[in-house]
Amino acid sequence: MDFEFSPKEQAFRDEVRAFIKANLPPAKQRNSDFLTNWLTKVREKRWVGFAWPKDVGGADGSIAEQAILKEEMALAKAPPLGTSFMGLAWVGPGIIQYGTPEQKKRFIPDILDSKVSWCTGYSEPNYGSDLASIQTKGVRQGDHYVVNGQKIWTTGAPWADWIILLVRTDFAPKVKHDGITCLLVDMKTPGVEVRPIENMAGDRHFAEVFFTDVKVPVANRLGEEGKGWSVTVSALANERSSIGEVTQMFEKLDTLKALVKNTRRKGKLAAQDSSVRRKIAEFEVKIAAMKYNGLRYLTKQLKGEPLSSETSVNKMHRASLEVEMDDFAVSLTGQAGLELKDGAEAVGRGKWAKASLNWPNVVIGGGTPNIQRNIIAERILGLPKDGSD
Amino acid sequence: MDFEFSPKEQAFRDEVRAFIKANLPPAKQRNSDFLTNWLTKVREKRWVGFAWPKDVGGADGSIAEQAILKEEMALAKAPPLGTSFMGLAWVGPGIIQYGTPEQKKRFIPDILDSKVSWCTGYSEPNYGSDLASIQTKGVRQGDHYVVNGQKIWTTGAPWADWIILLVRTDFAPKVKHDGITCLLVDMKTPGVEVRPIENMAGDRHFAEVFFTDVKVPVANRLGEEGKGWSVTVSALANERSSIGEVTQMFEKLDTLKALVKNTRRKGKLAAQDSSVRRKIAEFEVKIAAMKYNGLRYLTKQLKGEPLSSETSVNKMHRASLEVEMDDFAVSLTGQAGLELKDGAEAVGRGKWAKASLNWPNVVIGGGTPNIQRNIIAERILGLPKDGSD
Amino acid sequence: MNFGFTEEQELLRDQVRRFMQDACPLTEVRKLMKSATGTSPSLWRQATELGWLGLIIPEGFGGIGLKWVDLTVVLEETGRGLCPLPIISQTLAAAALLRCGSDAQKQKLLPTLADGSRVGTLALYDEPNWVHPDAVKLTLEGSRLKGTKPFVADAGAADLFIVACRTSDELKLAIVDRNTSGVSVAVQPMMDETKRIGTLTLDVALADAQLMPLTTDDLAYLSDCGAVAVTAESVGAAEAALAITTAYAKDRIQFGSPIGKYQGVKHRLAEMFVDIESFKSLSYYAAWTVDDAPAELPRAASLAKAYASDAFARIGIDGVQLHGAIGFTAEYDIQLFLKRSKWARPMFGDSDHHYERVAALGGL
Amino acid sequence: MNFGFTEEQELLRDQVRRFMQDACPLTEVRKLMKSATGTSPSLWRQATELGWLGLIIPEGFGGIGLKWVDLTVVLEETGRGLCPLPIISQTLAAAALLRCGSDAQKQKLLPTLADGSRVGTLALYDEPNWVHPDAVKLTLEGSRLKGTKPFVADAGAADLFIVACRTSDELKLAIVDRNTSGVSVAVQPMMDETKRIGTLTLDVALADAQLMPLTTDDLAYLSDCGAVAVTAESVGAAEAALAITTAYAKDRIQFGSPIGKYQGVKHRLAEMFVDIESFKSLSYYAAWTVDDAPAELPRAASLAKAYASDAFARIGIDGVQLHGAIGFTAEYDIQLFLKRSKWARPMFGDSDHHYERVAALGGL
Repeated sequence: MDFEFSPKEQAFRDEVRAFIKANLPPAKQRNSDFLTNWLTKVREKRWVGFAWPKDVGGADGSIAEQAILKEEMALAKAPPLGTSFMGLAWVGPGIIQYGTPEQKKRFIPDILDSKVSWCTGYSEPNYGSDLASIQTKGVRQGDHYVVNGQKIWTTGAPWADWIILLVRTDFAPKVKHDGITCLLVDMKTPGVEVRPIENMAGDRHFAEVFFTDVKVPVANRLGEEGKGWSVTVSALANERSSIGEVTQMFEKLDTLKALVKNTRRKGKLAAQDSSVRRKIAEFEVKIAAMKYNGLRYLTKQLKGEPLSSETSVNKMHRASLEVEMDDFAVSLTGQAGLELKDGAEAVGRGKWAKASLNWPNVVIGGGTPNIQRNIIAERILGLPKDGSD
Repeated sequence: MDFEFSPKEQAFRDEVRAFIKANLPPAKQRNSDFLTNWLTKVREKRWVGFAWPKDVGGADGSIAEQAILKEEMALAKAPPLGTSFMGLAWVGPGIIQYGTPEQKKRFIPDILDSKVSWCTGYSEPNYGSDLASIQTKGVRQGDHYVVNGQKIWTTGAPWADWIILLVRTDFAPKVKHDGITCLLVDMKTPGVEVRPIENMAGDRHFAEVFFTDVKVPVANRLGEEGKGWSVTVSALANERSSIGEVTQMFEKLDTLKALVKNTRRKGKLAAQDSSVRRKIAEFEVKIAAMKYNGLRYLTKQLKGEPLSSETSVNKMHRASLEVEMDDFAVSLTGQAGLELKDGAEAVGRGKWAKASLNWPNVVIGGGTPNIQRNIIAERILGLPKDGSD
Repeated sequence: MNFGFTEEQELLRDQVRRFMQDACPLTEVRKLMKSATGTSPSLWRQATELGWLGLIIPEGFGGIGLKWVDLTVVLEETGRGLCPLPIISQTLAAAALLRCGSDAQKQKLLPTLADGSRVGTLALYDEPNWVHPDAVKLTLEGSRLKGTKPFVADAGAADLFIVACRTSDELKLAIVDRNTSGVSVAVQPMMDETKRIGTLTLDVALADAQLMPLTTDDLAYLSDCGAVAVTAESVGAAEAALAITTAYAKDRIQFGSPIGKYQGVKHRLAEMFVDIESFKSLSYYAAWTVDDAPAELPRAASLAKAYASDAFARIGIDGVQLHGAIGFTAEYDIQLFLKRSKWARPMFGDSDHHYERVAALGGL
Repeated sequence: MNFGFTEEQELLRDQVRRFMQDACPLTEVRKLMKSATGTSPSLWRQATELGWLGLIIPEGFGGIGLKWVDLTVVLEETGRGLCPLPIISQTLAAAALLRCGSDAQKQKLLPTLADGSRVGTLALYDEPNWVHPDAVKLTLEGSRLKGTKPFVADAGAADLFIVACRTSDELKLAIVDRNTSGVSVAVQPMMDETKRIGTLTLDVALADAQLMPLTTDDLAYLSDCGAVAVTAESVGAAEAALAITTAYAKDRIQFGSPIGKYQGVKHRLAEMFVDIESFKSLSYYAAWTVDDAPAELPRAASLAKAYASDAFARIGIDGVQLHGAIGFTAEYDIQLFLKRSKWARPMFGDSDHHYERVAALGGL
């Protein structure tokens, strides 16, 4: 057991640190020029799509180097390495694995260069976490598919240029998961309508997307017709170690510590209240557990062992921490903690109040805690299925 | 809304208090003579089987008076009003409702006089909480039933004189719950064998009871043949307000407060540690909630409204309090809290350690918390059954 | 012994329910959330005519002369529908006058609260999460009250502010009219838009008639009344959150059955029921002590608020979570109850405050 | 970067597992629970021959010279089977000598611990639930050690006691031989019969060779080593409790299906898995810091023990509860794990102690 990295990996870490030192100004001085500049520079380094094969423009970075890059960037609070988040997370890997040479040539560079942003059209009304029951229809007509139907909870749809879409092309497949096809669709295609959904925090990250006789060239089909399921699953299965997330959680913990050190409550400093200290320590222990869980799973990957559902463990920790840390911050300061941005007594300019309403996907999205519990109980502990997943 | 009792009820309370004052010496002076004497006196008062009809030897006490009697006796830490616990709780009411005149004459007085102790043979191996699936066989032969089979978790069996037994007399009933018959069996009957079960605290309250060709006179059948189910259900449904229990919980809380006031931990008095104070206060709030829940349900009864499954609410509180209060006491004092009776540093002569292993039925028996949750979810909230009850 | 409601009280409950269904459904509440004052004159008039504003004000002062138990019935039902009318503030203003006011002050002001012509509110503490005499900071120098009073409930609608302040050696309640020069009100943007708070900026000279003595017992009494009122609203709101979530769990089909069939969902709903039943009982007891056993009020109020604060907050969060993504949208009502639960949690003492008080009153 | 075990360590694990299955199954453990010393000479001999007793003792002193990470492998597996052998005490006695002993003391005693001819134990605190220098009360007057030392681990089997005591101005470790006049041991009846503690009554004169200096850093270090060792055993024991309960949930049919089909059961089991995975990772990290990053040991040990103490205790209770009545019987094994969890909870600091320490070390 050791936490040392190989000389090669250490050298890479030094390279990343040097780059950050040279190119990352303090947060205050980061204007839009800086960002464009930054994106170009990290692109030149091939740190965007770092894990992707060289031939498509990646760097074929090792798992250890990926972890190092993530960790250093997170530690430096660096801006993202690319702005096409879904493109980098889901679409790129999918195209690399299943795409035609033309599709790779056409789509990958724009993702790496942050020129085109993507969203993912999986969920549908009434079929939240049940992807296999997709109803949106795709009918082949000559060299096009004509798409009709509706998607929902499509994150990023309000500003996305393209969408990776699952449609049903066969309503009577022999195998349950067959008959679904994966299409790459230009959001500007006639018949695509986006209706943003406002969440309880007043934001509009996600949307309903309606498709009415939308014509999609067959050339934009990803993978074989009827095999869209496997395309998606392998994309979703594209699990990475949670090193980056953990670093962010530790940062959040630090801001929380700063808050309790500067909050007077019940006549004394919150940081001196033993129940407050206990709560913060509980957060720290959980986050530390996520860190060392993550390192154990990373080690498995490094040894070439497949990651089973263990990643659900950290997902469950994150889901509870994401809700509890903000809620705790809000609860510390009574009504002041509930004042929004411009409130006279607002705490942290309302950021905690806002965050306490802005739950990430890990809490509310597909893989909610109850689903993670089932995954662990059934796939790891081997308990019988109850049909709820 | 008022907590006043009627003059008649108030008078009854005064009578009980006066009686206690006159007849209940301090705990130290309570020897076995006292107990015999006490049992006779409360019997004369007709406070044993207080709620039972006058003609069988009860006092036909009103629900309010029952509550008053329970509360005053609990407050005075008085010994039980009778030692035939199961007889008073289940068997008596069952016989009163379903018994023949002969059965009433034969069994009820002995229960009221604490002469005969009873146990209840319901659970069987593999059918813990699933009473309807009883396998113990009762075959009618002339004026007898011949009983073969096994019961388990029979509380009090090691010292009981009689057992109220559920046997299956029809293995192919039209209705699921039919075919079960209720028999009253003398434990001294040939073929009855008791094997005490040791629990994790080292006690032997309950036992397995084996029946091999046990002959039971038809005269000892309670209710009609095949209708034993309704006999039991109405006995089990024989819910009472939890006034007495709550008083006991408050007493336990007091002993816990005394403990933390006399325990030094981490260099200071436990009672000064805010996390300890918080924990004790949480217990107090829960017990108070049980008290006022109980009074609301008692009020419903007084108004003649039927008690639905609300009593599950207090059962759930009690189940968690019974485990958590003892466990908390044990956790306060490290290894000392884990020393048993004669340990040199044992806390409270090991009573907390023992209690933390001696969970009552409400935790471990038929109506475990998960079953209570289902009862509430299905019978009160109307959620669909999942088949687990 | 009767720990239930009288027939009259059940009739009152039906009356409030009908009002909420007909005049103030959640669609109406959502409109008021976006309005300037956060409340509605016409609803206010109806509430007045129904007598709810003067419920605890003696008949001699133009009220109905009922008890806090009756008020609990009203608040439980208005809370159930997230009614934004400032009934709690109106009542606490009245309670302050009844407890601390001179006969003249009562004669002058209580009738205007009972008939709804004034909207009153009570502002006690300058610190956001501290229920303690030292948390009253605003100072009165001679007759001049100068400074700000933050966290004033229903500041948007109120025109009669009863404000706690301190002189060098004692606490006072100042009666401040919104429409006097030197008084300005800034309503603050809040998470729960059905509960407006505001900051009062003051620079006024007060006549003796505008001042009431305030002992620390009075302060504790008024805070306890506030805790009782907030808990009563929370009972109704929590029951509504449970009802909405239960209905969703019955309707929402996933993987072939209603999600309410799975114990992961149904057991959590059962636990919500257990909690609500429990702080409901404690809330009734606390309300009863206000008029019938004042000596028991401090402990009773703390028992109820300690349980309700955290349980309702948990119910708000889990209610949204059990809905999945849909519960998270502004369009769905369940999230309004989450926001209400976050508002209610610290009001007149959070669970830390009340549990510690239970411990202290319990001899620790 | 490799946060896993080496091939050698995996082989060691297999070796311990085989030993536990063949030589020390729970049937054997139950026998030893009832025996006088609570342990068995033949098992002790085997453990010696396998080198586990001298695992962390340098080869120069007759040991194997491995690290705490290797020890963790052994303890995880012995913990899984509730092995009553005093391996932790033996190791802590060795750790005390290595940290505080003179070369002569090491030369004299470490080999006897490595070859199992002596059974050592370390007794630090006189207060049952306080990990702090002030909790060392036993006093040394001149060369005379007179008084009692309570809560001595494995007192039934040990014959070499290393006992913390204090002079007027400093802390010391006294090396006490069981077989000297003036030393008597009273084993106490404990809930967990696989972990005997005893009270040492002392009235002995000590030669300088029997004393070692003990700084507060040494005291903290040895307590942290203890916390690491107890947590390692707890990982194995908790995994066994989960395995037993999971197997039961699969087999136990009620109302027509295995109870493990219902989320009320399966979700609780999943949460147990999440907790065990988590304090396992923290336990590995803590063990690694002992030898490779001593500066991180205090925080690492507290992270691990804080999580493990409460999580294992919860697992012990729920493991029994999920079994229903059968789990509650002495005959069933699951209750043995509940008792072990209650033993482990306070050892070398309960969660209150370690969470507070995490807060302090974290800058609060």
